[in-house]
Amino acid sequence: MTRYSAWNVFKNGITGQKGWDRVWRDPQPKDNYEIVIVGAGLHGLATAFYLAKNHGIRNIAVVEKGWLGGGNAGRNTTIVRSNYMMPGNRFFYEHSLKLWENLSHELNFNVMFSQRAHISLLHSPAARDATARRYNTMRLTDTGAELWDLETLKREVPHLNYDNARFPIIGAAVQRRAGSARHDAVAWGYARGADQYGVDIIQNCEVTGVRRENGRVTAVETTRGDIGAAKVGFAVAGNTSRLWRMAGLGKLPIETHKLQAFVSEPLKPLLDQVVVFGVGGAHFYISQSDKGGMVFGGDLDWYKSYAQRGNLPIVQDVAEAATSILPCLGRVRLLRHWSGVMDMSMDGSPFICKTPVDNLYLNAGWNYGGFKATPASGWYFADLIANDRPDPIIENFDVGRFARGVNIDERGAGPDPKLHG
Amino acid sequence: MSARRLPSGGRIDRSQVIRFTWDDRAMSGHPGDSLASALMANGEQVLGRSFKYHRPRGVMSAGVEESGAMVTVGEGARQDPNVKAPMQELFNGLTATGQNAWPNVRFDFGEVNDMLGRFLVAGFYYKTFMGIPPFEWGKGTGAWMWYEKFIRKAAGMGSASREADPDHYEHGHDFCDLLVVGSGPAGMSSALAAAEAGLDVMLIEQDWELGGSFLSQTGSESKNRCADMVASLNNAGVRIMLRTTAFGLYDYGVAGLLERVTDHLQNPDRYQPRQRFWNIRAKQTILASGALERHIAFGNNDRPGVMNAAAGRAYVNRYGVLPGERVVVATNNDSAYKCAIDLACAGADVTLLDARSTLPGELAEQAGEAGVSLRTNTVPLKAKGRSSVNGLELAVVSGSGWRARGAESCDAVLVSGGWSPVVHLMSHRGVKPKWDSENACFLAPSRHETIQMAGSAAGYWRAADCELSGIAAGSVAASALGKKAKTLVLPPIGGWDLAIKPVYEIRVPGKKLKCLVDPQHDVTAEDIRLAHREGFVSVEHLKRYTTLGMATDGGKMGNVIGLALMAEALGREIPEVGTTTFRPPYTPVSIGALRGRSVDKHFRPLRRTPMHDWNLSHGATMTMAGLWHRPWYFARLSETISEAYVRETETTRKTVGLCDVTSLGKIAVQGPDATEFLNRIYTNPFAKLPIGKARYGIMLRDDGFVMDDGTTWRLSETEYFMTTTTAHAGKVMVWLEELLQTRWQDLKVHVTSVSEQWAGCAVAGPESRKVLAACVEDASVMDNEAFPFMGVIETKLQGGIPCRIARISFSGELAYETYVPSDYAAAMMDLLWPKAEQSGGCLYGLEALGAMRIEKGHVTGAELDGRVTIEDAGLGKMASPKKSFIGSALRSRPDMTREDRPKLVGIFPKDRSQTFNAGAILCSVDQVSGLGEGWITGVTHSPAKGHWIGIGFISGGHQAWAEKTAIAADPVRKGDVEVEIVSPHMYDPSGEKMYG
Amino acid sequence: MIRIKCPFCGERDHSEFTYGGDASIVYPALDAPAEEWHEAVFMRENIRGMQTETWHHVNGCRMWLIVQRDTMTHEIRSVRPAHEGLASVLEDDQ
Amino acid sequence: MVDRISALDGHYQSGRFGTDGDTDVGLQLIRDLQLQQVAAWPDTIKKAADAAAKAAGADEAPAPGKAISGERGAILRSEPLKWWLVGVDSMQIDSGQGAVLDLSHSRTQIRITGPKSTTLLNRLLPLDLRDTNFREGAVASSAMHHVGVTLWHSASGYELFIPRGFALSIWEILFESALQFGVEVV
Repeated sequence: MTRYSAWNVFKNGITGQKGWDRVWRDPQPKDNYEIVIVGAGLHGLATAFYLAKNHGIRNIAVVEKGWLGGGNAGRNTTIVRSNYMMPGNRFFYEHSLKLWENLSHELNFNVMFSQRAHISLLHSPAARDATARRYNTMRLTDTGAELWDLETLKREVPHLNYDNARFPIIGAAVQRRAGSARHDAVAWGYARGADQYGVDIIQNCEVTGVRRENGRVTAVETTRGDIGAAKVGFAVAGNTSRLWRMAGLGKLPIETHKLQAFVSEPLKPLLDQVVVFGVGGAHFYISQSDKGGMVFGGDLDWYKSYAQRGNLPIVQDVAEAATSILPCLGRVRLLRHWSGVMDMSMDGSPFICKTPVDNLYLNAGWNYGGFKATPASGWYFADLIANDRPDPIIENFDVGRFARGVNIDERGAGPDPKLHG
Repeated sequence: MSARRLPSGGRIDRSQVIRFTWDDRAMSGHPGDSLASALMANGEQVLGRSFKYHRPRGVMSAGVEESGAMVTVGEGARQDPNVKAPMQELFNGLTATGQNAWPNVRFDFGEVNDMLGRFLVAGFYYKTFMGIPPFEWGKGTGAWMWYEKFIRKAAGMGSASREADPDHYEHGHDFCDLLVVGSGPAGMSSALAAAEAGLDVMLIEQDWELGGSFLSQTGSESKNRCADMVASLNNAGVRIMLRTTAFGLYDYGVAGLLERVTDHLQNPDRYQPRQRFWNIRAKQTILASGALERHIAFGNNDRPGVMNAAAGRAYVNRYGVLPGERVVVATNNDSAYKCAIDLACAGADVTLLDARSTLPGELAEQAGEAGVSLRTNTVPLKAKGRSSVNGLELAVVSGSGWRARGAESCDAVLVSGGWSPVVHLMSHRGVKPKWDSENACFLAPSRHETIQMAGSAAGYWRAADCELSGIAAGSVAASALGKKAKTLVLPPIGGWDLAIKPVYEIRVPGKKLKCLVDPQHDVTAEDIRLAHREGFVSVEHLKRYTTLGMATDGGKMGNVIGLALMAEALGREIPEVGTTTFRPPYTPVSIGALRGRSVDKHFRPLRRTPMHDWNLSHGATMTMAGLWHRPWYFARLSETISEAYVRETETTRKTVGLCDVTSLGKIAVQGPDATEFLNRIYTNPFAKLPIGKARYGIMLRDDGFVMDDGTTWRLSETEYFMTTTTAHAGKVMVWLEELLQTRWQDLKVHVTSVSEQWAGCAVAGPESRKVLAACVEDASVMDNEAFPFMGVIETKLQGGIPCRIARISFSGELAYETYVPSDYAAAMMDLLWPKAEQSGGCLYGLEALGAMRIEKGHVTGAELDGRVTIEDAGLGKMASPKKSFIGSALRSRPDMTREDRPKLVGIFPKDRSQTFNAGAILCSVDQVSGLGEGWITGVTHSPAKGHWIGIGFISGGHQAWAEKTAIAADPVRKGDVEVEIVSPHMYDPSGEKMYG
Repeated sequence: MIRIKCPFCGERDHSEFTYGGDASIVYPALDAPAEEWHEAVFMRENIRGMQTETWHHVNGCRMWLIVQRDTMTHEIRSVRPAHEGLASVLEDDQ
Repeated sequence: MVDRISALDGHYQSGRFGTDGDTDVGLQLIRDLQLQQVAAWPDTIKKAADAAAKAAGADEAPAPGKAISGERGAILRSEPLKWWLVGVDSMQIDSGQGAVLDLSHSRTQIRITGPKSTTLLNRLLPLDLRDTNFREGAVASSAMHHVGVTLWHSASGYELFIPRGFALSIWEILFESALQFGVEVV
């Protein structure tokens, strides 16, 4: 396998780009694997990678109904941050951020993680105090976090709406180590990394059934034949409930909703940071990609949907929010908007857990937040599958937390999935 | 290219001159010109630079697919980057500049990238820039972020202004029976057919003229035909919108349109919006959106002077601009013949290369008559020249491929590689386009009954067939809506004399060529093959890896070629490779238009209390509370906010204070079952609340956590007046409606929001009774015995103002809340305030209100954050053990009843002179790290205590911390402060003042 | 835009409404055990296809509606008032 | 009795504004709204309807989406079980048959007239106001700029009822939108 490096880029430039290998193989599925991961999205691929790397397991298949990275991997606004405060979430997302920081080196694939700072705008003293609790918690758990006053914010981001905002900006909460990454590259990097360890990534292979015998899963039935497995992990955000039913397992505390994402025409650098705000019932986040497009988004479409198509009310809402904080965006043109389906859970928090079936494991319920969670999700899911027990960090990432009354809801929005956007 | 303006012909008005500037140079054109045609007429060749390689680019098309002439229009705050010059109508005073180049597009240092092109192939950046070269040493993101700065500067196309956009925009809503998109022969005929059958029709055209392909035809026949149809459309009452793009098709026949209202005007009426975003709800939709011509990937096929054949024809016939004197037209289908003929007739020396081995008889004859020289089996191989074309190397058929043979001297190359019907809007609806190999194009079969394709968008190439298909579609739409319409037999799709020969790329052995597939993103044929070698073979991977089709033309120019090349590399057919899904918008839409008027102060409506102006005229400084503005404090003279609220608190506790509390939610609960209803939604009993009494209540959510709190007043046997918090007013109202309409349908209860009907003023402090007694018509109603704590009366203020008063207290003082119908709010304040002033009282705002409630240990939204149980909030005794209520089942889950849960407490600084902040984390002294033991939700200076106090939560509550010191850790602001944990009831815990 | 045929107001944009949730849930009696409430409050079928759901016409007649809608295509099969008494009232009005 | 002060007082200026030429829109604040809400139970709807009709001096109460003008006032069917009596200052009903609520101060009424009044409203309201659909006597509730409003097509023009707290904000945006048509504020 040709290593990715400036040297090899140079060499291939001279020699006509002939020296590059396939980034991943296109293997035929074998009859049996030690572990089958369903879903070659970011989390499934990362799980396979860490199973191989951290736990030395090589006999793994990742099966994917379409093309790898074709779900929410390709439909998100690429924000990476760890500004969570609830027990469990705090350390999980921090671990994720640490993995992000060295991910390009670890994968030998430039995922373009840029720690360009994540700036949450503040509009009232009450909001500042509520946010301070979160950012103080971050500081007390060894994560850099800052509250900026208005002067600092104006210096750092001079062209926000400081003059005519309906909700005047009074400052910002900032995580400098947060930022954005190139979403497709993350999928491809993990796929390449896993493939190099011998993991079979099997695309165009839809799971049509889950075979169970004696309380264990024995195989997944696919459009490319049955694939036997000693252990099976589900990582199919958006379609978790359907797969869960295939495994004969009833209901989950999940609803599938869709979220739109937006990108503008490419522009010369206009915004160096990730800027986020939520006030007056609006919710909005924006950054600029390396290609120059403004990448932004807002709320869910507010109704349950499996359709990967958005509707206009949210387009309108997001445009309102965009120009309300960056008034210069009025003349900037929207190039594309599209939508992805996601598992919205009852408390806005994920599941990485064992299931009622002994050798079946669940990774689901990522709500909005799946992209930033990718490395840690793969890391802890791999650990769970390999060792058949959850790491203490993720002990409340189970479905049973609702019966226990454990609340790790960062928003306090209550058991209504659409409110956890 | 040596384009020139023809002395006559076209649809421009040579009698008038339009002056504009290009890169600070004065130029002129005529009404009817696009910026592109005017620039060509002025002899400009290099109009842009490509995204990555900074290759010189000229006009490549006459429409939305433009990938060369991307310019910046306007300046200062009105700078508009990435404008496609063919789509910009010329107007007096227009200023346009080149972009993505330094110092300018004609001479650009960035062009060095073109020489490094062999290194800068698709996806090279994934393989390097991670660490220190050459072997990517290092850790972390530092190296990447260093490189990234330069990459970002190089990327992007035009620059957006950083100034606020000074223009305004608006929305529009409309409804129709039939929406027709596109006004070519098919669109006009379908609109006409439907309108004549009695439908209410809207016809949408992105151009500034109706006619579509009619506009680039010659001859009076088509001109007259077009004019006749326009006249008929007007007669038939068709609603026509010009300069309007249907950019997206959404669920239920809803179309998003962008109307460019003033973008073509020098001095627009200042009351007109710049653009309008329309939501159109149509019962039927016909997409007569036309087809776009494809190019062919040959060497340097992006040089200025290479353009689409149909564009060449448009420039000659519509704009009176001859693209070149010696023109090579290269085609693989019939359509380019008309172009060749029209150019030859206009005086150009034209050679037509047809990739096919035979010529289309009649067309070839006409071409020959017009003086066009014709060659079969010949294709372009490589354009010569750099900033303009000065020749073309040719290739001829050789077996199944090509070999180089000869060259032509020329100054323009017009290419037709076939046509791509515009199926984008159908694709928005989830219809997968299907490859039609006979016509070498993707077609979108009409799957939705309410959406039809017509004309060339449906694959009809002849104008007459397009008209027929339009009439047929219009008739189908009319029939579907119950109108009488004839049914037509449609001709077969296609319609060329001689079949197209699919040609996507010209390669000859042993010759290295730069063949652009997606010129806007500099995606080359080699990039496609590299993606294939590396395994990015799925079309979606191909798109993302090479960025094919992701530029501002949305792949209109290059997608099909890219797919064809991938199919070839895979040894498969195009249908097996498939195509990506088109996403809206069809063409880019300004964010300003999408937001309409909802910006700046109109981002969200401002909600004002009826005392808003009264408060302001009495010195209020306002603050936000949701959409409301509420008085924050009433500063006197030079008081700071702290001085003001401390004074307001002290005055209120000593004498009396008035506070606007209108923003609290108010709900009328009426009906024979109202009592039972309240008893189910509140945790505490309501069954025995007497008429004329109020009760504080707490509502839980289904999951047992606290939802909201407030007082509910019993006005009669069957009527209650409920108050909610400001923040949750809407949510509670919806919740009550849900319960009544879905779960408890047997209850006869109506809920109606009366938040807007009643204006409220809190009158608090020892003198409050006296003040109110002086304001009511009958002072005796205010007697202590007649009107005890939690009593409610309905009476009149002086002047006959009806009012309802409850003796309730958020401040902990003797206090009342007084409500009057909203239009009397100012009158109420004018009554109360002089009396309060006489008693030495004050007006107070949210800050003082907060101070008093913290002293008292009353909870608000800062405490009730959706994760708090009723016990956490110290209100456990409010939960009746004798009845079931919403949330009573799930509030007893194990983790919610843990002893060590954080509970509501009061907080004093150990050193009473110190302050601390809300948002600080409470930690034990020996461990000021980790997640802490609790947190602080509210802090105030307490005049009653003479020092700062706080309210918050800590594990186990104040009993568990009785003798211990805690640390209020606030590293993001001021660091650590030692604190004592006390009971949350820090002021008058026995409530003597309230009851007094 | 989804267009919802409100039995009182006629066909309107979905932006006038708020989505409620799964209408197939039968909420247990207030004094039912926590397990039943857990099932109703937290667990979902999450149907891909035709599902029965509630919508609230919050910026219209404020009726809670039972809607049968395909969660894949957004196609609506039926709309009726959630409250049976309202349903009969509106039938009489026709 | 003291005078009522409307939500627009202090901000409402009559005169002609906007683009030169025709004046195609008229805007008028209708002061001192009298608005009684009558709510019925499903099994008493006919009786409550009769009581409402009687209070307004009309022959009958209107069906969904409709208004009927009587001698003393107009009745608007606002919700499935609710009517609004506009111009009626009070009414009584037995609590077994329904409930009455005074909402006179809860809404601000603006009248919109002129040849472009429909066009203006459709810049902000997603309602089908074409003649075929929303003739005189029609009533609908919808949202305008995030705010729930009720629109009645009366004999005088369009009557727009806006929640009082939002009235000034909606007025501003309505007025700004109307400038392009030439507007007379009465």
